Amino acid sequence: MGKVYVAGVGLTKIGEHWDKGLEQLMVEAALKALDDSGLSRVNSIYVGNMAGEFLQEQAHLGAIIAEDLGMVGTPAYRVEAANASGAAAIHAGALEIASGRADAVLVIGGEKLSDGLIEEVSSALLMGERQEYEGFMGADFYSINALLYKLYMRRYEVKDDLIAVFPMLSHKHAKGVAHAQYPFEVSLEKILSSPYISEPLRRFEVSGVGDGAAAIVLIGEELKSKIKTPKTELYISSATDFMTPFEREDPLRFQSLGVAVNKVLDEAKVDRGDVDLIEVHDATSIMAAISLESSGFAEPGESGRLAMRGEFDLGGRLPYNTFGGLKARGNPFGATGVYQVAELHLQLTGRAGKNQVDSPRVGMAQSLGGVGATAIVTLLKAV
Amino acid sequence: MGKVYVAGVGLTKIGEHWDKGLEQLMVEAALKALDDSGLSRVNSIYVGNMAGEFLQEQAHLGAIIAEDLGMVGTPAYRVEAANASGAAAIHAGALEIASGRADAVLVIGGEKLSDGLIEEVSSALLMGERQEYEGFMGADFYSINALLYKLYMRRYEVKDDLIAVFPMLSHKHAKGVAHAQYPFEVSLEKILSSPYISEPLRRFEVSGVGDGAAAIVLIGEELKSKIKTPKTELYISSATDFMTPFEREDPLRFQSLGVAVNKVLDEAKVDRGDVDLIEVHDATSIMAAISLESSGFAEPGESGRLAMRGEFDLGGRLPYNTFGGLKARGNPFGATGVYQVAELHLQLTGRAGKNQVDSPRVGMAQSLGGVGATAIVTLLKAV
Amino acid sequence: MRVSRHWRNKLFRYRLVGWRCVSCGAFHYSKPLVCKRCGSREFREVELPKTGKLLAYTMVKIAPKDFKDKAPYLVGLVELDDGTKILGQLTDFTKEELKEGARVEAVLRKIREDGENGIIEYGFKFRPEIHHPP
Amino acid sequence: MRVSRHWRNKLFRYRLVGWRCVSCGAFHYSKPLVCKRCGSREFREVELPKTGKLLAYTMVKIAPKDFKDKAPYLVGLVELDDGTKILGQLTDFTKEELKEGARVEAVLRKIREDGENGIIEYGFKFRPEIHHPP
Ligand SMILES: [Zn+2]
Ligand SMILES: [Zn+2]
Repeated sequence: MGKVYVAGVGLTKIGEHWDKGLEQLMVEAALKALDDSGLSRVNSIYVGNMAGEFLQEQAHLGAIIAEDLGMVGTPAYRVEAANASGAAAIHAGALEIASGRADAVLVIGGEKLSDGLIEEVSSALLMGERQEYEGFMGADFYSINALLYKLYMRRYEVKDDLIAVFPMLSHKHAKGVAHAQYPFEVSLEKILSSPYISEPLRRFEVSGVGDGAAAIVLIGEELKSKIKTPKTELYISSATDFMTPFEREDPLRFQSLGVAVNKVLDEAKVDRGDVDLIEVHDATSIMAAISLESSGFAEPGESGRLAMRGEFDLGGRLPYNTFGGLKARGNPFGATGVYQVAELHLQLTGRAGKNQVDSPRVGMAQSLGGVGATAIVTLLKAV
Repeated sequence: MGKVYVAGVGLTKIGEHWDKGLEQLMVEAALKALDDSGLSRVNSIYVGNMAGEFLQEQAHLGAIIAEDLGMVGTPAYRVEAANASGAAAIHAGALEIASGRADAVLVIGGEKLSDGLIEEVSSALLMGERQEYEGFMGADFYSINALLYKLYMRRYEVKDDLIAVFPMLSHKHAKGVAHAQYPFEVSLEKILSSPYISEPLRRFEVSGVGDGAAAIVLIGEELKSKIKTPKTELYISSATDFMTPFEREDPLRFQSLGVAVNKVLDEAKVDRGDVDLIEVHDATSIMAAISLESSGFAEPGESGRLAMRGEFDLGGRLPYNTFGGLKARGNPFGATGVYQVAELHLQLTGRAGKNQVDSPRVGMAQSLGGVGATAIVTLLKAV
Repeated sequence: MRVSRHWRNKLFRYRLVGWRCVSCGAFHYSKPLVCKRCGSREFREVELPKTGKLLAYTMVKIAPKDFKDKAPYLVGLVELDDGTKILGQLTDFTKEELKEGARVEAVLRKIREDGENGIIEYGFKFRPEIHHPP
Repeated sequence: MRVSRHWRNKLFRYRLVGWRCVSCGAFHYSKPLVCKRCGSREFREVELPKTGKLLAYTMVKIAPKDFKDKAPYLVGLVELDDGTKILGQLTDFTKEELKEGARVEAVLRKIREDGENGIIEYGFKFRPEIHHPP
């Protein structure tokens, strides 16, 4: 199995792009990534997108984006795994490099949520759960998170501040980030006094509605020696779990994530302690806490206390969501997994600007579909 | 790059399955394929589906199907390329085998069109074209085909009988096929007297609305020597073209298909003349004619005459759509590409029953997304 | 959307009828081909008990489009008397009755209407248990 | 759906305004970043001619849902006077006028209504060319 490298990244600012369509956002990110890599052609294109068929009634984004990039002819597909669609597209692209069949692949994640009304965005998110079960009940993504939040507080005997600390942290790191949707700090008090979206989950504990696209260029061993651009080495693993958290052995543990993290560490021959920074899927505050604990970076019930102690700060033991994570950088569903990996790449190649973590060697990005039914974990190594 | 083999297939009958959901159809096909292969576990699952987010408002089918198969934990994604989604899922699965990362992969294509009203199915099909161009005009899939049909008749100075011969042929081969939606013959006269769906395209020249799922098990070199089930060797290639046929150099030529066919023949080291049978994407009669001509199996404007002469009959030079193709076996969008490859596999392993072609060694399946904007071509070799 | 989609699961939605794996006991709301938990292929039809207790609840404020006109509404995680855990909407609760551990019973209610096609979908919701005379 | 989706392409839909690649001449109805045909990144805004000839036409009988109430309607492939080929609906045609090669002109008409959200979308359609006095 051939090695896989990231050789270029491109990001658009996340926000409400009234003047740009989904396709234009993806093309913008893709051209930036190509420019960053110095390549003008690739063997294949993989598009990560979750809700385009629902919000834009647009399928076939692979061929569309190939055309809009002026790359008619190039093979192109879309990959979907709910909110982990971007990471799933990276997974598929990485396999093509690993197979030796391609030496350069372009992966683009994009989503345009502002084309939908607020209830349509909620419905789009609900498509990641089972329509015939949660969907029929009207048990949306946030209400499932709220139930987990209650179970968590009860079991570990903690208050909401130890969960709401995660959005605070993401906002702290997003401050001044050019591509972030909310590039400013928000105090813990402000988070805890924001209205409930689904009690005990508050509005400032969930990611907002934003449009955006991110792209990365993956290359193989042969091209690696030929192009000069900064590179990182990529490992990626994935696992699934029961769709409904309450049918899992333990609803407060994302088993999919634990499995995928162990697999990727194994493959990369890296210890958990060697991970220098981490991107966590904080679609909600409670998912951040459960993610850190499920993947062995905190003991069960302890993640909030570690966060309070500064362990996940930019200068802490394990810098967390260094450009703001889903909460503050933004969460355009199918794009998010690509943003995470692109941001790790910027960190590991020393191009993270004022958010630069001190000489990191290993970074991890965790992407979740649904409430953890899919977990895809990427590990980047400095080269 | 490792070799890839098909080691099991499973098909459901295509029709209106009022009593089964999309997920159930896919699980049914998948279990049949696993039973056929003798395997009970795979490394990964790939789901091909086009319209689930639109008609069922259901995304995240990878994790859902993993759970419904009793395979919670197994990595699973969905792959989408409009009507070529099933073939795209095979492509992704084959790459994982080729990379050496997996030794067994399950690919499932499924679609449940009868959950939608007739105008919703038309809209679902339209999602494979550009919503902001064709979609805004109301220029649906069939009307684009109708325009090509007119241009074809004018340029080659042929009448509609030389195009309508293709649905006749598909129906002839579907006769008595257990999994076919329309397992009966239809005369050329009957086709040519059916009402227009979009003049000059008639109702009996387009595939109907059906539900169905098909699955195949792909394995690598290592497992190949361990399991006894009949196997074929798989090659797969893909290309894209401009979305709108009228922006292509020649609207009457699917350049994507020509390119993908040449690539796959090259890779498999097979000449066009060595292909013993072919599955063509006859979503419409005119697409069948253009496909055969674009891929070099007929001269431009000549495919209908070859068909009339019996060259594409089961006993002819190049047996065509040997279980009825999209027209008569049925066309559940995202499932179709998997049906095609499963059928080739049955032929090449001598298990095609009364439709058996005489000792074939090489079979080709052509799957198209949109009106040829995506082409994915699979070639199977007997082993 | 056609009515068949709702109709396929109506036994569960109307009467909490589903299939239990003979081998591991896992409950499936829709007739399975294999058990999601253990892979076994043997099931028996069961009607779940209609009463249980509320493990946790929350209120949906920004609802998905099919429930837009219903928001805000309550959703709960319920443990039925046989131990099966299911999600469901809560109805007829007063503020005082609404607490974790409350006894609940399933009742048939309107869940949503499909405005465009005029389909009305019914299904169970949970209300506070009423102690019926023996 | 929000009105912005339609609004983004309104120059094309209302006035046939788009962008032509300076290098290869390819027309793009929506402002491109790179040319779909040649990869160049330089464009100039152009307003396409409003007249041309009908290359082929057909009638849509079973329409997509947004056009359900409009069916049957005519769709044509038109070659504008500068050689640009575009698709569009045909309107105001009599049976006699409807033939390949017919001269057509673009007019602004209602294309569809988004029933749920009350958005009415306008855009060009092609009708038989009327010879306006010079
Ligand atoms: Zn079981
Ligand atoms: Zn150009």
